[in-house]
Amino acid sequence: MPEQTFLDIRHLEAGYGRSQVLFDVNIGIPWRGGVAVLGRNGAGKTTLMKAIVGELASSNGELFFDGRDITRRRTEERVRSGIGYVPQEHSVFARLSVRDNLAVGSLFNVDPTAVDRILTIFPKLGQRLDQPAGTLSGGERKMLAIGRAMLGNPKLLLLDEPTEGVWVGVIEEITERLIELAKQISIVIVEQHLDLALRLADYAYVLDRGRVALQGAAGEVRNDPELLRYLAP
Amino acid sequence: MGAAKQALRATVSRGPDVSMADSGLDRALPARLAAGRKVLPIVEGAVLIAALILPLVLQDYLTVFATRVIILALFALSFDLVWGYAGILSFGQALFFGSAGYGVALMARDLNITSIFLVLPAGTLIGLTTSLLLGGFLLLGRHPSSVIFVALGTLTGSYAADRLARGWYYLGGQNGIPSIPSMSLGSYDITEGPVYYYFALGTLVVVYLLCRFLVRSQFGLALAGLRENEQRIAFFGYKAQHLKAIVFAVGGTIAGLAGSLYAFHEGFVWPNMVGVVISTQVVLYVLFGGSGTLIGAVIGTVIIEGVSFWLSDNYRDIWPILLGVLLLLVILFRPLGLISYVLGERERVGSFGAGPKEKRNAAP
Amino acid sequence: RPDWANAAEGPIKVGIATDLTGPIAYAGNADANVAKMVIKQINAAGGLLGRPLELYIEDTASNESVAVGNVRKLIQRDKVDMVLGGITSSMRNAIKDPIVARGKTLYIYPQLYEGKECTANLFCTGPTPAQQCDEFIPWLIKNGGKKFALPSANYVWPHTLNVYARKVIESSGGEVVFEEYYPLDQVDFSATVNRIISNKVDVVFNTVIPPGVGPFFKQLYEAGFLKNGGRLACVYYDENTLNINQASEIEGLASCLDYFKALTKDDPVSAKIQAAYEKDFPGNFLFAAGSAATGTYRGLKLWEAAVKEAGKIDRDAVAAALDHAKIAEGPGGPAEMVPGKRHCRMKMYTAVARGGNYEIVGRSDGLVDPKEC
Amino acid sequence: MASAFVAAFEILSFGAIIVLVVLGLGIIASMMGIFNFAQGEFVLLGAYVTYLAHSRGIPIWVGMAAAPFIVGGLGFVLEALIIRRFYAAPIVAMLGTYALGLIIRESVRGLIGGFYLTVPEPIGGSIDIGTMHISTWRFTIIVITLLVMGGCYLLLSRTSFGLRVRATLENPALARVSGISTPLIYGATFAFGAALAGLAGALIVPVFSLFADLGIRFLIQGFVAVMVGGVGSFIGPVAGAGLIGTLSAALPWVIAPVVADVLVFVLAIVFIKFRPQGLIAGKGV
Amino acid sequence: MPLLEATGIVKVFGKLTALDGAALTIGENEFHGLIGPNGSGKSTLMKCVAGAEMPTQGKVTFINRDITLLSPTERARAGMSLKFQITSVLPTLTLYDNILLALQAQSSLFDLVFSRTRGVLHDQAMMMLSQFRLADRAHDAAAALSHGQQQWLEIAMALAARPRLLLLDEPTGGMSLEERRVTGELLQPIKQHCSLVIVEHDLDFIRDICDRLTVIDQGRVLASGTVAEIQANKSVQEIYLRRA
Ligand SMILES: Nc1ncnc2c1ncn2[C@@H]1O[C@H](COP(=O)(O)OP(=O)(O)OP(=O)(O)O)[C@@H](O)[C@H]1O
Ligand SMILES: Nc1ncnc2c1ncn2[C@@H]1O[C@H](COP(=O)(O)OP(=O)(O)OP(=O)(O)O)[C@@H](O)[C@H]1O
Ligand SMILES: [Mg+2]
Ligand SMILES: [Mg+2]
Repeated sequence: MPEQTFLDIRHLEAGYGRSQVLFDVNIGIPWRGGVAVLGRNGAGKTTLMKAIVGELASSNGELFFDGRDITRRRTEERVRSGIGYVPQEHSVFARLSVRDNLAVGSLFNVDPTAVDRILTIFPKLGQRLDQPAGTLSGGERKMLAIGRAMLGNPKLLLLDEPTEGVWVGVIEEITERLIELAKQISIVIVEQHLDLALRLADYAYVLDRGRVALQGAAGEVRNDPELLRYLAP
Repeated sequence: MGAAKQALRATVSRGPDVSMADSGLDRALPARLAAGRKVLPIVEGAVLIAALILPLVLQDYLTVFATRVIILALFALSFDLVWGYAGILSFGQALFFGSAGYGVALMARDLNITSIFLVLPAGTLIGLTTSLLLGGFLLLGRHPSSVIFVALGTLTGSYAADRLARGWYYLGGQNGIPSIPSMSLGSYDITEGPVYYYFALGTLVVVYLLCRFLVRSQFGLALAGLRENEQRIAFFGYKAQHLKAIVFAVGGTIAGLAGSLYAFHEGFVWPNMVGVVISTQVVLYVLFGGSGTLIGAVIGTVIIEGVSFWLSDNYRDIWPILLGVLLLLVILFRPLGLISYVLGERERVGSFGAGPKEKRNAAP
Repeated sequence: RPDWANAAEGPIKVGIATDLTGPIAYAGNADANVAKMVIKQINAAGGLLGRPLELYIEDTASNESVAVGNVRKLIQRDKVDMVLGGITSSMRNAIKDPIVARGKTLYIYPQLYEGKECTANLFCTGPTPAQQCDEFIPWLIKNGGKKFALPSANYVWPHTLNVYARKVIESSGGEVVFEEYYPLDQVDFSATVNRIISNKVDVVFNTVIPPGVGPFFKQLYEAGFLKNGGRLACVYYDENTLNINQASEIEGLASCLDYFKALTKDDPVSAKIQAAYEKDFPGNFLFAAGSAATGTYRGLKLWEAAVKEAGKIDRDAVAAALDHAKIAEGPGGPAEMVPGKRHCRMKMYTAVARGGNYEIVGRSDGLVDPKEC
Repeated sequence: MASAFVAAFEILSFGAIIVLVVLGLGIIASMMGIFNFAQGEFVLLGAYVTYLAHSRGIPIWVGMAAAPFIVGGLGFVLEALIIRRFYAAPIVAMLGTYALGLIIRESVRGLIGGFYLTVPEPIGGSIDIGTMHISTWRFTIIVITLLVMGGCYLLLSRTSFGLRVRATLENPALARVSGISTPLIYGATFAFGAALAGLAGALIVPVFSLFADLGIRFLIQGFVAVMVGGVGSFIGPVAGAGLIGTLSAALPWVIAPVVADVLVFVLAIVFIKFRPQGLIAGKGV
Repeated sequence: MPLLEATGIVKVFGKLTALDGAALTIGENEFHGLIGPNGSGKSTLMKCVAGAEMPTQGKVTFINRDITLLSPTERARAGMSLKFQITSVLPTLTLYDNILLALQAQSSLFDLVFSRTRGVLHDQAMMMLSQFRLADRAHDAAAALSHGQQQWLEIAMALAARPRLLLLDEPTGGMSLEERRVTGELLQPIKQHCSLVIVEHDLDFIRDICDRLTVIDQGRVLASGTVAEIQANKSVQEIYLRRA
């Protein structure tokens, strides 16, 4: 586990209704840099993200963010204190226009040029400003979701499969941006493109059936013989 | 509540992509069904036994009252089938109930026909025809119709019919048609009382079993798909609109049967019988008991009617307020209806993937 | 308590079925109050046939299907000897069959209505169109003008009443400019008001009912109908309905009923009844004719007389006596049943609203004939 | 000519009344996805507050001004206690609000004894232009309606409140992870819709007098108006209400009122059938 | 005669021309990949073929039949089956019921009402579920699946309708490498009786399973041919380097 922890997850247990998904998860996220969360379908990656952002109440364990206990904080308070989140599904406001989606992102951002910056990263969005976000193509939607989350100036950014359905060229672009960004803030990424994930991340966790099965520096994990077994269905 | 969800989706949908990007599938669902214990048959059996012995223990006038409740339960069943199973919010179900009532009342008044073998089929047919016409208009067509549109369309239909009945002299206007003679079986008059009670109960049981057979069949699964996401199953090749129209018509038919029984039992018909008041009432019955479970409709009717009867007797001045409070409490704390006290979510939604044993019984 | 000579037979049971809840609850509650008062008086005077009276009140809730259920309670559970009640015509229609035909019980209907109810064992003690129009319309022509408009709510009472009224208007030299029907809950009457004004109508013979009537009168007023000398007439308007509009908006409105509170000034019997009612029930539910309160009083008293004459309580005997029952004292004067007709002769009064109160401006010479059946 | 002018005014004034009543209903339906069956009772409460003020000897306009705040406050409380539980299931919400409406209506009926009670206008009388008389109060209602409409539009389009509301209602989970406090937004929106209904009740009670069924009288009309206009925007329901209101006031000028009454609804349904997205397909505010 | 032929497809959304004369030809038993940058019109083309959108212009023929104006239902009955880009399983129904619903889609009303096909379809349903490694969750509600599991369920449902032509819009989104490989393996056997159009961004995956490729850019077909041809194509390489 990295030494200085910005977000400290201790003994986290969470689930849906009566079915528990996460078991005794301990994770530390550093002040800066990327952390990858890997695991096969249904391993509990999304569940972990939801628990961090507060969408899902944890049944056990503690969350410390920036030195404060946020276990009992409501989602919006966590977000306002500096956590940004790009969900895996339903990550845009489908009926709102692209412009409004971005406006929601910048509700708590005083910088008036922030939106323009996002539009230079994703020029495609600039051509779609008045279109309801629900009619965007799959990739455009992802870009919008990432843009929206970045507009909040988060200190910790949670990305749940940000490149799913995104064109190769754009993935490259996004990766560069994220690597750039990881120099200033902390990023947690769930990603199926191993290369991408491990290029961005300094550290990686592998989940298996809701438990941390493997963890370590990105390079170590990558070369771990067990890794493929945890990722196979 | 699947159908309700669908309703929301339908209200807001502006195109295929948007509607499917709908959020909030994250509601916690019990992951596994509570190991095989079925409570539904037990509840059904208990209700049936209670209904069978009721007239033996009740005073006469209460038997008459109970008959009315049974007929209303039959009516509630028609709504439950349409809403609880197919997700069509027929907010004007009274239209079919009342039209049939008026129809048989006119037969009795003007043509002197009261034979049970003529009036009941006639009433049923009226229910079928009106529901086919209205359903055809509301449900078929290029655009899939949203739940709210159908709700409003049926409500308007029922409202307009109410207005028509009030304004039309031939139908007795506001006063309705009073003093309908009794239904007859040969030379025997079926008057209110135990005989009528058991007759109504028998009808209810038969219709109930037919409905039960229908919703448990593969057709029932198609309905379940329909109420979850009509568009999705259209892409499988289901004629979604036709399925809807069929269920709507079946519901209308049952409502028509109930309406004719009701008219003869009460001895009069009046505009409210086609109107918004009864239409709303039947929605209340079903939601109160638990929609999407046939027995819920019956239980809801019995309890609402029973409680209002009791309240109006004991808290004469404030009983509507008390009834409102009771409804609100149940809706607040049991949004899935009273039946959800004993019935698990999985069993309520139903599953059609019967185990191999049950499967073999079902296959002919 | 008096000591009942025939107590062994138990009390005589009187059933009241009326709208205690719902939109016309004010009328239903007044009727129930009247019944309580009359029954109390009869019991205090020694009951009937030496037996006490016992009152059973059920709610008809302005909902016919609830009503039928509750009336069945009266008949089948409580086994009452007579039912009085129902205010609207549709309510009467709904409950008469369970009472008279299926229930084999005597039924008294107390409200002013459209007439034509000729069912055996069903007795009506409120005014009929003839009673409300015969003297009233000539008065209107004299005190308003010849051109009548008949704006009406679309249900049976206005339709039937208008047929009669039109006959009287035309035979008295008046003229009906238009007769028009509106949905019961219509609240915007701009088109109607415009027709009234532009046709220079003299008398608006109104059968629009609440909730429409308030906005209707207001719109008429604002359009200058009263200012230009027009006359409002409305035969169901009593003291309960006066509050719907501000006094100025219905200044000069004329009504014709069997009783007005204004009568208490010069009729001691009415004054006595009114005082007794107000003493027992000082609340908001007024003892008013248009709400069937007087009909209820009259009905119970006529029935009392009939039971006394019959000497027993079984339906046929009482009905036979009720057929020609009379009372000397009632609200507004004496009353008597017309033999064979099951309707009631009574005195009628014409009154005009001035500053929020009625003033009596006309009285019938004697008892007016209902001309029914 | 003169009568055409009067006709236009009268029709317009009824249209304005319907718009006023539907405003709150439309906001709650469009923004929250809930067809609030208790909306009529909020109108009733607004009227009742005004009546209470009047009967206590307080100037009427004070009552009218207080009504939206009192009803809005009540709306806020009701949202937190009751409505909040219904967002996942709009149909259950219909029933829940129906029950709520029943309770309020019957309680008020008990309080006013089932009577029809008159409440005078703060500005009475009529404006006379030649031989024509135009009700001053109806004119005032038209003006206030226009002002309120403009105000709502600005609030929803020019402030981030509107954006937050729309975002919350579209996808509450995502709104939360965008830092929006959804419970507050829900409460505020509902209270706002209720306050508008309260205002409507206060303004129309002098026209229609106070009675327990005052609000429910407009309910079905309101729902139809919302559908005709198009759910999902602010403008849609307003436009729908304007259309339905003027149509129901205008048709009786040309055909029998009884027919007109039914015709309005039938026309509306046929219209919606062929244009399901409504008059104004919901975009923007 | 190809199985499917879409020619001159134009789709205009307001001011935006999403498809500008695109074309697609699929032969019998052919696995066909559809690639292109984001927003190039791949999903729109799939929807026009499946009937979820009506093309503004153009013609679609399927098994020698003009289906341009047919409803999705009729197309499905003619043998088409679609998996949307955004998963849309029926959330409160069990996995088993989701599959059964797809399997029984073509049964007659009579058979449905009297459940005449339930027994036959049961085994097939269980088989599909176990193929996609979902058998142990057969009686869970579909909403309780993770995103990747829902993708699999969707593919299974699309297959269950026993189509002549299967349209998959990004079926492997959110799957790991290993999972993609398994998906590819599961798709291989259907080649005997079914053609496939698949939209994907992962070229390696496409290369492995597809016979032919069509590249779409800005609503137009940039290139179409065998995998090797496409890889050699200059303009295709160019768009791979271009951003957004
Ligand atoms: N709403 C829910 N109710 C019940 N169980 C759920 C729900 N959502 C997810 N699960 C279960 O929790 C487990 C973890 O799901 P999660 O979505 O976290 O997986 P994941 O690692 O994100 O997978 P993927 O790569 O497919 O997105 C899965 O087994 C899934 O079936
Ligand atoms: N209903 C609609 N209204 C307006 N524009 C739309 C609509 N549907 C799609 N578009 C636009 O049409 C273009 C093509 O969209 P499409 O979904 O076909 O792209 P795609 O090739 O599937 O992209 P991706 O790989 O990102 O999924 C996009 O720019 C999108 O914004
Ligand atoms: Mg996930
Ligand atoms: Mg796409």
